[in-house]
Amino acid sequence: MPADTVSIMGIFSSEQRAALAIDGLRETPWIIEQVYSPIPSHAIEHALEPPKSRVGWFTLAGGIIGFFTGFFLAAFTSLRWSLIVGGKPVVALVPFFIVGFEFTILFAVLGNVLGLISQARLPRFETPAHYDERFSGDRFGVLACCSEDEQDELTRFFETNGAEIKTNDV
Amino acid sequence: MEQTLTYKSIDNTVLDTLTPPQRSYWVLVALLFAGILLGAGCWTYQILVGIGVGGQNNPVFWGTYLINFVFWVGIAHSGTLISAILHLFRAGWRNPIARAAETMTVFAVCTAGLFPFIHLGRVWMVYYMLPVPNQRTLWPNFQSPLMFDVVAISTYLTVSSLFWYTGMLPDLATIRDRSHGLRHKIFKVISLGWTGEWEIWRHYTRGYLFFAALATPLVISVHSVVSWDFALSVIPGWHTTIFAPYFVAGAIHSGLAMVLTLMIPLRIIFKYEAIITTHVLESVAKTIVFTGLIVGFAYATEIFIAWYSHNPVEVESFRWRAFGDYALEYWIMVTCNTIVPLLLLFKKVRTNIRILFVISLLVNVGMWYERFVIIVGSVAHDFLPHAWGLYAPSLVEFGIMIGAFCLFFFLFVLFVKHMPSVSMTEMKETLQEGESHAG
Amino acid sequence: MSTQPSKNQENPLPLMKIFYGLTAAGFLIFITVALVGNPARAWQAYLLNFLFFSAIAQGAVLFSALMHTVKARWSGPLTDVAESFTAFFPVSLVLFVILFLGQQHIFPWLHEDLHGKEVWLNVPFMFGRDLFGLCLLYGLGLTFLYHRLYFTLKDRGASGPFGRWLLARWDQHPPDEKRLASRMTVFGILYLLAFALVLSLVGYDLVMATDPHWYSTLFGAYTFVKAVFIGFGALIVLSSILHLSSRNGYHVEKNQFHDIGKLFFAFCLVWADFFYAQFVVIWYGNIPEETAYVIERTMAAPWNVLAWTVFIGCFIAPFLILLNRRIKTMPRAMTVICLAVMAGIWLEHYLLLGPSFHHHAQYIPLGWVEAAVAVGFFGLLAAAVTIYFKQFPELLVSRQEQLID
Amino acid sequence: MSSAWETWHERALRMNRRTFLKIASMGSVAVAAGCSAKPEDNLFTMVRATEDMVTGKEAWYASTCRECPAGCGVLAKNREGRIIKLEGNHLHPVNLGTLCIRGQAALQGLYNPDRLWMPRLKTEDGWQEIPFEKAEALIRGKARAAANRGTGRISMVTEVVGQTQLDLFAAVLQAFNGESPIVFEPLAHEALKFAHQQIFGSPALPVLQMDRADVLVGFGADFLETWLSPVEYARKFKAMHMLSNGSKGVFVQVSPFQSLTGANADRWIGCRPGTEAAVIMGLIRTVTGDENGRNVNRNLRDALAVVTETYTPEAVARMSGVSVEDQTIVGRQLLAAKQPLVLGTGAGSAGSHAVAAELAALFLNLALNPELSLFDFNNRHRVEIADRRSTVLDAFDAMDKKSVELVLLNNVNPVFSIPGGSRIAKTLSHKKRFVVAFSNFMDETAATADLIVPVQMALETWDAYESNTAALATLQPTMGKITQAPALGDLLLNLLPPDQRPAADYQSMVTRTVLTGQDSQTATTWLKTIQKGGRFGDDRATSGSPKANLRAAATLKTYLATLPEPSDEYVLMAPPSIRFFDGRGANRPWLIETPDTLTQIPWQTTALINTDSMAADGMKDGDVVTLKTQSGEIQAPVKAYAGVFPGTVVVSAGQGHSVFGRWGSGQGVNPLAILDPSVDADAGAPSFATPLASLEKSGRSVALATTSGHRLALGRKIAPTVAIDQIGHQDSHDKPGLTMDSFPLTPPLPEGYDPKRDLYPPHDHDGYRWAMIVDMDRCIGCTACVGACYAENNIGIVGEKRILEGREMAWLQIQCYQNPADMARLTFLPMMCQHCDNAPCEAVCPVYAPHHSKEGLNNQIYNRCIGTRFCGQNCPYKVRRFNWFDWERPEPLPMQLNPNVTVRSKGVMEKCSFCIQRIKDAHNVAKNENRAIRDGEVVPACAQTCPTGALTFGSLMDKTSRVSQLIKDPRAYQVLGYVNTKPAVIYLKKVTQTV
Repeated sequence: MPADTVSIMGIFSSEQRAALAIDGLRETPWIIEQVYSPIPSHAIEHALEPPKSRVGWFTLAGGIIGFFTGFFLAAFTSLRWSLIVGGKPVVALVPFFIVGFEFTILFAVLGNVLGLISQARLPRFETPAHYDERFSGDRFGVLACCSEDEQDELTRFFETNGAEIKTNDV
Repeated sequence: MEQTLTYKSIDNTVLDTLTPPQRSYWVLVALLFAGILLGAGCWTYQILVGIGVGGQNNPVFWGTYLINFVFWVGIAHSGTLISAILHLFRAGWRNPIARAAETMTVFAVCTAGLFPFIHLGRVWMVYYMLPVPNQRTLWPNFQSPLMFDVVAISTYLTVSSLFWYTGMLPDLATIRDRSHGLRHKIFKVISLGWTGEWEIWRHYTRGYLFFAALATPLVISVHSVVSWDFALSVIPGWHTTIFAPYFVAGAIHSGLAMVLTLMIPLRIIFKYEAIITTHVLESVAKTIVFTGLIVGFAYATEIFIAWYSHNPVEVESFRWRAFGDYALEYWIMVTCNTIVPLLLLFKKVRTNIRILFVISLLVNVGMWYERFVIIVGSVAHDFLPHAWGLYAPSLVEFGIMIGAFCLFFFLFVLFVKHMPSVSMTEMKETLQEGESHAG
Repeated sequence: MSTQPSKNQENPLPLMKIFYGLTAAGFLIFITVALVGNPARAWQAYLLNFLFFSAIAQGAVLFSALMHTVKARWSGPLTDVAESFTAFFPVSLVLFVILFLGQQHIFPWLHEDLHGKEVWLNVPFMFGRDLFGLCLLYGLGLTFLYHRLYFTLKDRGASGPFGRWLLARWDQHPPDEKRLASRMTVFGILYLLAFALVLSLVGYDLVMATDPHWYSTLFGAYTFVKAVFIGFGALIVLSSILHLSSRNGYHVEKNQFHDIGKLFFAFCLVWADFFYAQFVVIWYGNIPEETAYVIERTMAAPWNVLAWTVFIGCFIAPFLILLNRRIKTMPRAMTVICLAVMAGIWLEHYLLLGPSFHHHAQYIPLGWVEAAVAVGFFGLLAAAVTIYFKQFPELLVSRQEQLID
Repeated sequence: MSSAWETWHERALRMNRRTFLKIASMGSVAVAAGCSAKPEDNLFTMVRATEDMVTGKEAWYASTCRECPAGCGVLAKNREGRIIKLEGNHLHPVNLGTLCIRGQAALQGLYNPDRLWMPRLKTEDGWQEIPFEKAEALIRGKARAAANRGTGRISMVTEVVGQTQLDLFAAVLQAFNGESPIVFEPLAHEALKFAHQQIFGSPALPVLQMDRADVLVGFGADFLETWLSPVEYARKFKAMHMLSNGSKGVFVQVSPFQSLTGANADRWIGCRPGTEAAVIMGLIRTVTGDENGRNVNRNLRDALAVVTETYTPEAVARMSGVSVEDQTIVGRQLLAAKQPLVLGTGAGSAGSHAVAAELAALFLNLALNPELSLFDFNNRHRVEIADRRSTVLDAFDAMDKKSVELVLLNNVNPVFSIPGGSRIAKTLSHKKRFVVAFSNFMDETAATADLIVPVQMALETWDAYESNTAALATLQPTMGKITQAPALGDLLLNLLPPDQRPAADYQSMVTRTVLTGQDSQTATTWLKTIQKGGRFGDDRATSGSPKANLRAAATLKTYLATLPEPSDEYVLMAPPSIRFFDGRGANRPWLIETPDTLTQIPWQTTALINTDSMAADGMKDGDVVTLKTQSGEIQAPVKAYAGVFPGTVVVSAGQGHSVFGRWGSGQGVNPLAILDPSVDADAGAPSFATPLASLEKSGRSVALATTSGHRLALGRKIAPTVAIDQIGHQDSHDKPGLTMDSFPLTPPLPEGYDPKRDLYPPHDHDGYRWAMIVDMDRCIGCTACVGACYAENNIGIVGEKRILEGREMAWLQIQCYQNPADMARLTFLPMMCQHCDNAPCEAVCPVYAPHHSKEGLNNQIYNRCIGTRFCGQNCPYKVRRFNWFDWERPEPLPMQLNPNVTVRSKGVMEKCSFCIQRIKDAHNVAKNENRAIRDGEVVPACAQTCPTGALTFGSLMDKTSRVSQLIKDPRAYQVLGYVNTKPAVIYLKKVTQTV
């Protein structure tokens, strides 16, 4: 962002207020840099209309890989010696399906976790300066940035929406 | 009750549970640890002398070790069930108990996971069961139900732990932000620098949903697999198609009961009344009635089909179950699992915490006996009359059983005092929904 | 199938005529075949369709009872449609009684030595208990409906003749709402229980016992899960059509479609699970008493073809398709899928019964007779449902504020 | 029974090749025996490996079993200098290659940890070990002293021994002015001998040609257990009693106690103890009656008429409790018979009653078959040399009178096995008397001796033994020395001054015996004889049967007078048992651990009481009762048993030793101790039955260590029987189907699979598909196979406690099913791993420890097993055995271990392997000769030793093999076939016939 912009954090005590503020901001040219919330709020989601997460693809991929891994592991290992047990065929599809299934779940979940941490970029080692500890408790934060001259305007906007202001000067 | 709750009050109630514990707590911990040592001692003795120090024999090759294994795996089930399935069904009463239930799951799986080892005649050779070839490229036999177990249980442990941990992330952040010194440092690390910014929530909610969606079939599959340890055999009383759903229901049954057994004291000690409302307990109780009816249905079906089959072996096997040497165990099972829970149909009973607690204990007992009746009762009296025999657990087995129970409660007690035993975030969500409905 | 509100008067009711037509046609063919042609085949087709369509009705109604019992908040208008299937209950009961006439053709064990199983497998006792069971189930279902209607009609009014009569009745001596509410819950639960028990019984008696030597403990549960599966399918189909049809105000939210879609998907999995749970056990045990039945139906020609069709149609295909989230919210797509699945289950019924009736068949003896009888039964079901909506047209009026109880 | 003969002949022929392999050579053993070493030395280092002593390869030595007087031929399997297994010698006419369980267990005498290695001298402060030289000197001194002091100051009591040894004893005793040795045998058949003496003038025990009989009626002679020559008669009995072209001989047993022998009868009829003679008299009356067309010698008829007149069926019924119908049935059978044979009582009845019965039985035989064509008077059992009990007792009593100073006891235990043995103990422990016991074990008698000198056991020494007149069997050292003990013969020779010795050493005496009468006297002849194991069937005098002396009828009359009147007092019977014989087996774990077939109870001694009378007296299994007689009392747990006549208590003899090593001492109870010590005056026959003074409940109750959970098949097709006229008829009313009753035979071969039934594809085997046929019609339940299995497969001994816990380890068990219609009708079911083609145990193992071999075997890899025990759990036959602990094997028992079989450690599952080690051997042999394994070349230990040939082993892939033939038998079925495991053990139903 250009050097002459400032980020202003509006801290709201209720989900609805935050949501309204977000709606308001989206009418204005000001950019919503970040929104903090203690809960995955539907109201905020509606307000933000964020794009759909792509975690699901990781999960799906994991699942598919898992199924075949499990199945082929079972088949391959039993073919090493091709021992007949209980008169059953050496590569017994019916029971091997169970192995395949469990691996599906396992790998899908691993894929899911991978997707989650890669998409959400976790773990993070330093918390941003403007982070307020109450965000993990009962406060909602909306961080918007504007050019310096609009600073007061934005602040006023927040205040009218019943926010307390937290600025961190660059 | 919910109206009185606010974000703050939720946080405070939960964080109050993390205050430094008194002496009594440490005494309890010490006692449980002693119990663990007892169990460990018995196991060591068994390894040195031989599995024969237990009561198993020919024909009853499997005894309390497998019974406890199935029992604990069962307990481990409703954790994920409550968390995952009810999450999908968006049942509100899930949130207050989900965390404790998941914790229970993880620790129960750990406890259960010990028993196959304890059960082995040559536990020092257990690595033969890992999917690695021996020096002559011989691998484990993936056709064996026990290998299904290995795969299923380890998957279940992994998944439920991840599910549990992921669910805890926001709360860990909350604690981080409310604490100082060492604890702050620790939670800073384990909360993975969670900041609750929307970018994270966006993926988190999605990922958590998939977690739930995957955990649900997993729960069902895992206990089906456990049931197939028996159903895939040819032994009368084991080889029956209903086992998979029947075991799953039974597992949930026992799991829910255990949830109550854990929740009711927790609720009193940690003053969770506002969060874990009677409504929540009632909902659990109702579900117990439901699962109780399912297992009852299964008992009835087994007997009926055995009679219908007119196969002399089947008929005798079930006649003996109900009226033979283990009749007492059988009727304990029937009473505790299907008759007693019916009491919960009465609101008076449901809402009386004491009675509720007692019933939850009875169901636990009943479910233990169910495993006894199934595992011991079937092989003790199978195809060839000349091979019939009886089984009674030995002191060593009891020692190990005590050790296992202590281990479970040991872990749980440690957890509740050092980690958020109720999910603050999810409580806040519930609160949100409550408001939106009100408004 | 679609139905239309009696609201817009200018519309004659061609639908009813069509349905009656279908019914008449179907049953004419059935009777002719039963009398002059091949009675065995006719009656077996009759049994098949009786089981299938009754299951649909029973399963669909279960939805309402279930949603009410678990206090689900999302089911909304779907429950109204679900309840409409109760209209088929009386019909189904009559159809069952008629079945009595065909006993010679539908109970192969009548002509076998049962080694003592006669105690359980004898026509009077069997018809007795099943009739009793169905009466109980339907009785509970209707009673539950009666209580539901009280609350629905109370705040939505009723213009249909029966609806008016009900309201009038309640106006004369208004019942105690609290008691009514609680009794509704009780009957809802009772219906669920009866559903499990009665459908298991019917499954054992009318399907499993056609091969009197085979048995599987899970078969009863399998039967009622199947019923739920197709019941929900039918529910989706009907509500989608109503939703799509411009001729009424009936409207279902996207997320409601999504949820019922998820339920349907779930039961697709449960059905498959219950199938596998039986199959793997029998496969692993390899005890002839059990295997012979399964082998004949799933591995030996000609039936194996049918088995694969069913398996792909009812599990593989729907599973892969329904993995997708958006598809569940598209009424049109869901209608197609559900119809396909129901067709599959219809075949599955046939697969279970067929081999017991036609030993060592060279080809699958599936033909126009079965189809015709099916059409007849479909006509009946459709007609019954339509009549129901004619009685309570308000149910099809769009309702913005969805009640929660 | 010509076909029977054929089978035995075939057997012999088939085995010949192998036999010669076995006895290929000896010689080196002489060397081995020659060199002496300290016992604790490892054998292998001692034995110089010579051409027949190749490490890893067994050498076989022919010898003779001396566990009982029958004297069966054995082949000792020698590996690295130690014997690991005994098998029957096929050339020996008595046992034709088979052995009983006692023979199998002989090794546990040899390697018994309680065996004495050094002489022991009794001193004030207990026993003191002394070197053999000292012991010898001591005896010589005592003998000289005694001889100088006068005649008859030395006496010797010996077991039944070969003539060579007996002559030596006589010579030595004579040299020291002693009297001729007393031959003491607890089961000396005095009554039978007396009867023969009375009627034929000589106390003979002729060999019976039972196999040629068509109707056999026994009155208690337990010829399958201890009577005369059990293995021989077991074979001959089955030869006459097995199914051959649609018919089989008839065997009826009339006795107070059924015993294993009676359990094998087509009909067992209970009678009041002691009244067997009355029943026989009744039969004589029937047979000699004019009405039937049988031509009975007139004189005989007259002679008997006077005796029999009072024995009307009703009178007999009143006395014996045998109903008139039953009497007529037996009578009819005898009259209809072409070759009838009647056997008297065995041990197990009171002296005079036995005499009466034996006399009567002989007369009945005469009446039925005047020329006694089934009695081989030219071939007589060795045991006939035993002195009668009265003689033995007199000898002991005379010791004080004649102030005998030196008593030599050769391997006898009169203190235990003679009622009132305490009296003998007193005599022996008289301080003036020096008693030397040549014994390898500290037993009740040895304990009373002043000096115990262990001597070489049968398998370690040179000797010759006349099993019967026609068979001079030889003994040779079959192994290197594990003891310094001298041969008894040598020890005695050394007592004599060198000039008076009949030979330099005992071996040369044996050589002389062996060579006498042989045309060539060369060393090769001697070697050949030794290799064959003896001189068999030389031509001997063939005089016809001796003339019957009818005056004996008078004697019979007097004895009949002693028969007991009906009374309701309990009578105690103490029959010898198949496992312990007279009690000498009671220190051998295999014998103790193997359950008694009838009660299925190992380790414990039970008092068998008729089921109904027990219920009437309100007793249940395990209640301990006190049995009192004039001579004392014992306590034993009761067991209900249908095969006992009401009013009889059966406590089988053999256990209850006060001193007999770790396993023998204090285990079980000894009924002999309280029997009436008096013997019959004229016959000198002892009593094995005594009226009880009282039978009281002690109030205590013990758990019976049974290995059988339930004795009824409950309508399950487990041990079905088929009536002889029903063979081949479809036994189940409906056509072959899927149910237990209608399920067809499914051989463990591709053709055993039916795509309509089986979810799995058939699989082929590689060259062989091993299978076993068990002919339940031939199985007599003698458990010889069980003993052989223990010996061959290194099976652990678990002990009474573990048996009670249900941890028995036997791979092969003889299960016993009762017929609900008649509880006394038993079917024996040999149950071992069925080597199923669809084995439920295999698939469930997570590590492939059990799996299917290319030859169809159900392999168990011990070192792969991790002990999940899932396989045992899922085995429908419950034949898998788990090592709950490491089982103890005190030294030197491990010397017996078969080096070809792994010794399993704790935590491992094991089970019958079809003796895979023998299959492997056969593979090697066949490979070297580059051919396929021949049918009958592989013989598992159980099948090898079975006296009746009930077990047949072979490959089903070979369509000409015997198993492939037998599987076509209409009697063939599979236990639990309907479970579709396709067992490779196929059973042939037992054939019943109504008598």
